[in-house]
Amino acid sequence: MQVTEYKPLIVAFCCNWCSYAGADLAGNNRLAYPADVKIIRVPCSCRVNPTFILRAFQRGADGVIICGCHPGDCHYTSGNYYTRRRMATLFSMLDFLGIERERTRVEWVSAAEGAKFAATMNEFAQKVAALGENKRLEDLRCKK
Amino acid sequence: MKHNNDLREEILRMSGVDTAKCMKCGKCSATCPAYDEMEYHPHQFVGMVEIGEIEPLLSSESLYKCLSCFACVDRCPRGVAPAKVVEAVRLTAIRRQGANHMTANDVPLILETDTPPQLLVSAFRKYTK
Amino acid sequence: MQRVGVFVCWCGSNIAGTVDVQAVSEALKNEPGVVFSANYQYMCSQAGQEMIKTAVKEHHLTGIVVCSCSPRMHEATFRKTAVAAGLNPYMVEIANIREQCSWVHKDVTAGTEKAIILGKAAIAKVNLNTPLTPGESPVTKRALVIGGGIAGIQTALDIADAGFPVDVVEKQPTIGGKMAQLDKTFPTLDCAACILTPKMVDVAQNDKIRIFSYSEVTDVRGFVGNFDVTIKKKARFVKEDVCTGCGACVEKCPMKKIPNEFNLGMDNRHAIYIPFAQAVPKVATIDPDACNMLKNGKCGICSKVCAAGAIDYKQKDEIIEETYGAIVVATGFNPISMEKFDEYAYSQSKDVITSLEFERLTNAAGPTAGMLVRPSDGKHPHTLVFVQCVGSRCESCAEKGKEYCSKICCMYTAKHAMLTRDKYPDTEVYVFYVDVRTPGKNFDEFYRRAVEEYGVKYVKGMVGKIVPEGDKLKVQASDLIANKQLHLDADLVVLAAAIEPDHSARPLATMLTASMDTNDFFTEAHPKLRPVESPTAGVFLSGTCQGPKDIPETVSQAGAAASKVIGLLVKDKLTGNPCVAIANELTCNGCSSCERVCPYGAISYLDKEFRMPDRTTKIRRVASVNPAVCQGCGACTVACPSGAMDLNGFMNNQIMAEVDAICK
Amino acid sequence: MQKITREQLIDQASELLANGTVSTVLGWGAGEFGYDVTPTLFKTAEEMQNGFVFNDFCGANFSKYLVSKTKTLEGKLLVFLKPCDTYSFNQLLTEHRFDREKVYVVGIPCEGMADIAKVKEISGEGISSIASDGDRIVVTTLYADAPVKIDARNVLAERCIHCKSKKHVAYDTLLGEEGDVVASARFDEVTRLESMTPDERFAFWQNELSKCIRCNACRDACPACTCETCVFDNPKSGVENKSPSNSFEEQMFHIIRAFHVAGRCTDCGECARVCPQNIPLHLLNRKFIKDINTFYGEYQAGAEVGSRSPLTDYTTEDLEPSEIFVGRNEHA
Repeated sequence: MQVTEYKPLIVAFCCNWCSYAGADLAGNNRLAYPADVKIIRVPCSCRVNPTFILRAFQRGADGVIICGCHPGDCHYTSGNYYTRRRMATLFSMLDFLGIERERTRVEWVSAAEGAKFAATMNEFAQKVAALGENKRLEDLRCKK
Repeated sequence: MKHNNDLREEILRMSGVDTAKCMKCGKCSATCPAYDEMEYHPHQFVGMVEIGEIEPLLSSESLYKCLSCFACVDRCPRGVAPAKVVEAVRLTAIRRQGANHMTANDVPLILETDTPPQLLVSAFRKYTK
Repeated sequence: MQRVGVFVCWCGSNIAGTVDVQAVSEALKNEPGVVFSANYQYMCSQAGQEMIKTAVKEHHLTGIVVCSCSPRMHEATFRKTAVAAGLNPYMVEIANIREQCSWVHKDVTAGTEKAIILGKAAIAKVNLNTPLTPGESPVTKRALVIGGGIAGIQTALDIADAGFPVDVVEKQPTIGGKMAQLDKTFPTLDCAACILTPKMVDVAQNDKIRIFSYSEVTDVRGFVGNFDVTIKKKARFVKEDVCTGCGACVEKCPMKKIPNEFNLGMDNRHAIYIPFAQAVPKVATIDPDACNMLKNGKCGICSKVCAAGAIDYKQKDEIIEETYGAIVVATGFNPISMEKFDEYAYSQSKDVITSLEFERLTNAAGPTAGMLVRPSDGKHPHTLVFVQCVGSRCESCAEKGKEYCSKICCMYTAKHAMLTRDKYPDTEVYVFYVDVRTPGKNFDEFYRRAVEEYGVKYVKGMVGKIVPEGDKLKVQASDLIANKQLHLDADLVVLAAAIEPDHSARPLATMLTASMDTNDFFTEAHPKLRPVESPTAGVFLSGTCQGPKDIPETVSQAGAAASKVIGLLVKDKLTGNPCVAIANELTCNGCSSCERVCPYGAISYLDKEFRMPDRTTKIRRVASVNPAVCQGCGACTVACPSGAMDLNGFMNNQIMAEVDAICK
Repeated sequence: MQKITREQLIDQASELLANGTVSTVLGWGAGEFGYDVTPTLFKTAEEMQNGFVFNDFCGANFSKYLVSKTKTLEGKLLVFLKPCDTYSFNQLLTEHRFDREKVYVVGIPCEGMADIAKVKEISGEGISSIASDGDRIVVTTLYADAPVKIDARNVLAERCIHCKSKKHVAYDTLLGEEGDVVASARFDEVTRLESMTPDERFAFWQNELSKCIRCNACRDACPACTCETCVFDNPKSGVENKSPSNSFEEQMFHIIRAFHVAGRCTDCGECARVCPQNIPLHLLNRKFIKDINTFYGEYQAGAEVGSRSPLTDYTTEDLEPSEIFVGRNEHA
């Protein structure tokens, strides 16, 4: 482990019914993941407005991950299907602007998948740490 | 019990058939007009390829008894396409022999006015590759 | 400005072991709005809750932040505490510093730091909280059952039994559904009519139940507790309350070559008809497409012979509007069309029939008075072939079959085969099967009896083709066990056709905003735990509209649906979830984006008059959310381009405040 | 270069004004210079004779004006719509933004409009007069001795070079002949950017967006941006900002703007046309359109009234966000 490794700030939006419960289960099972991950509870992944994601980056987040119920398991039957389309198009746009792909992610985590939640967070945090500080989203306008 | 996994994979790839979809209803064999001529029947082709027991099929005359009428493909409720499996096994046998049994040049010689074109096409499909 | 109290829980050592709780409560003391901050060993204990209540009183708190375990664990507890202290329960926010902090991080410094940040986020949110009050809506104590088959009948009887009025809407002239067409029922072989018709009479005689036969639901508005339903009662040209069902009109009607739907076209009925002897209501109906009087004004015989004077050629469709607290869907099934299965020659030979046609053919009240004869020539069949899974479990042929197992065919085919052998020992009966699926009480025993006691020949394999030749049907099939191709000369072939939901189900689902699967079966709210509720509140599912079912299963589901309806109707008021979407009329464009993504149909539009700054008025289309229907997912909030749609409890500014607090 | 003439349009409008079908005409009026044609309301044939303009600079898409104008006018409003404008027209109807009954649409054919920036590149600044002469544009400038004649095809606006449709998807009367939806290379530039490395793309957009002066012209001209109150003007939206206080807010504006119209944008190109800084904003919209077409099947907003935007729709088999880059042709 590198001593100088960058400690990223990661915002995780978790839907109340599956992923937030999955995160709780990771806790119950004491499955560790970096403290850099901070969870915000939303009723459904479809509540996550792209503005929230941009806002997080604006305020200094290095990575944003959205977690919801698996497709087909949404508590509200179809919310995560909208999430899937919105995030696919948003992420593609961010990539189009030259923003690193690894800074954004959508993962489906059920209430039973505590291990998956921890593993996902570990992996995501590692990738974001490797990218270092989020500069591009802040710097896009300033011509060097 | 899988006998010959490589060969099995190859036949599945060549035929594009997913034998795991078969629900073993036997409608292919029920519909087959060449059934009585065959030592191994359409459903057996699917079943035997599925378990990798392919050598007996390769050495069987059944390969050449299939008329390629595709009735089994049409009727299969699961979209398994047994005729394509037969076709792929046949291809494997022909490739091993290293030669085509028929070339395009042979066709005019056997062409007769009352030969159904479908027969020619299926014969050509069967003996070429 | 809010006056916020922060309460940091140690949870024994669960939190305090990895998080410096003292440091957390100290750090949060200086956050905006915080006027009190403390920590305690067990916040959820009696003493901990007392501490909160005291602090609310002493420091005049308006908001509470508890840094403790998951809100999924104790949010409800602390909301109750808030209420006890005189606060609105929705003025409480939880920072999850156990499951999502102390339990997953080992380093005290990092854990403490994160706990402080999570606390700050909760404080930022609670600063923007507003008191929320759940909406209440009254419950209309009347239920609607759509479909009058055995599912609808049982549901209606059970609801009425509990004392609530029920209306049953049936699109046919009589209730009874498919079960009324059946001969005997497995596995006990009691006759369908003997067990069904008494129930039909019960329905007719129950003063809590109204039957709208020959009627359709044309519109559904409203929501759980208050559905406004429009029912079209089609003109039957016979006064229902006057007709005695004597049948004199039917006897005298000169138009007698109309294919009889009840017998699946195997015989004819008159232009004026009563579907069957035990019909409920037992009232004649005139088929407007067949009646000469209605078509060109010539005839009028039925009117002349009707002693009761019930015939009314001028009758019009009647529109009924009624309000219901709950709706039960019981629209049932139909066998799929066999037209596309060319290999089975269904369209070519009259002697290839479906299983439902076989039921009519063996029914004592059927077209042959129960004599099993060939439809083509009336001769007694000697060799019968039953083909199972016709169109069921059919993956490749979506245009003609169904991917699912129709579930009931194995048992009724065993029944048909057994009854044939029982009544006509001179017959040879073959059943071609893919698998025999007979789970259920006394089901497998029944199937084995058909084989072992009645000598039905079960052949593992499918029929490949059937060719009519002379007066025989040449059947070519597989016997997979013997590894042979069989060639049989059959006299009668019976196809076990797959079943599909009734075609009226799809438009009905749209009206109810109830969801369906790709096969048009209604989806249940939860496949295991809420099997008789649809995801749309107040809409319940009974019978085969939800999936293939046999009679015992249908009846038990019908009872279950009824009990759910009763559970709803006994309530005087429904209390909603206050965390619902709200539309800001001033910024709403009326563009319908939110309506399109709402899974519950909770959003409607109204044209509203706005007074403009220049004193003119402007009428604009604006969204309005029905809080009784909205479940609070928030899909609409993101679909809204103008940001006019927001979600109580998870407002845009609240979530952004959390983001800011975390990212600061 | 236009096949239809100013006189034909005036005749058509005069007739409809005379017989009372419409009370007002929304058309192009002369601006300060010959090329800065301005949307104008005309009440009479006479007013039109005096002030109505139709030339190669009549690019403005009028559909957006219908939202506000139909609310206040008595009687029907006649509007001239080019093929591309009719898509916006339908999209606004889909969103219930105005009453169809209050509008009379005269569909007019379009041969493509000129881009004044391209004209100036050839003629130089100081244009004192500009006129169409057949296929040519004749420009007189303060600094040149003789008028400059420019082939109109060489100064076509970018959006017209990649015209997606000559077909009117809505009209009450159509002047000229009906065209077809045409195959265009409008996504080529998006594809070119996609094939760059992320660093190159970042540099490209950094360069382009750094020009933005946040004048809001792109938003104000966009027919999809008809919100009663724009989120950027609404203090309660959380993203309000009239002028950017830092660099991030700038791109946030452009990403949110593009996302807000994603699935509703008809690719009319007004945003790029009106941008005083010539930022290729249409590329952001086209990126969304191209992605939507690739991910969820071809969709043209406004092609029909009442169609469901792909972002308010779904199928259970949709692509996962993690799969969007799989197989994309580029340097990773």
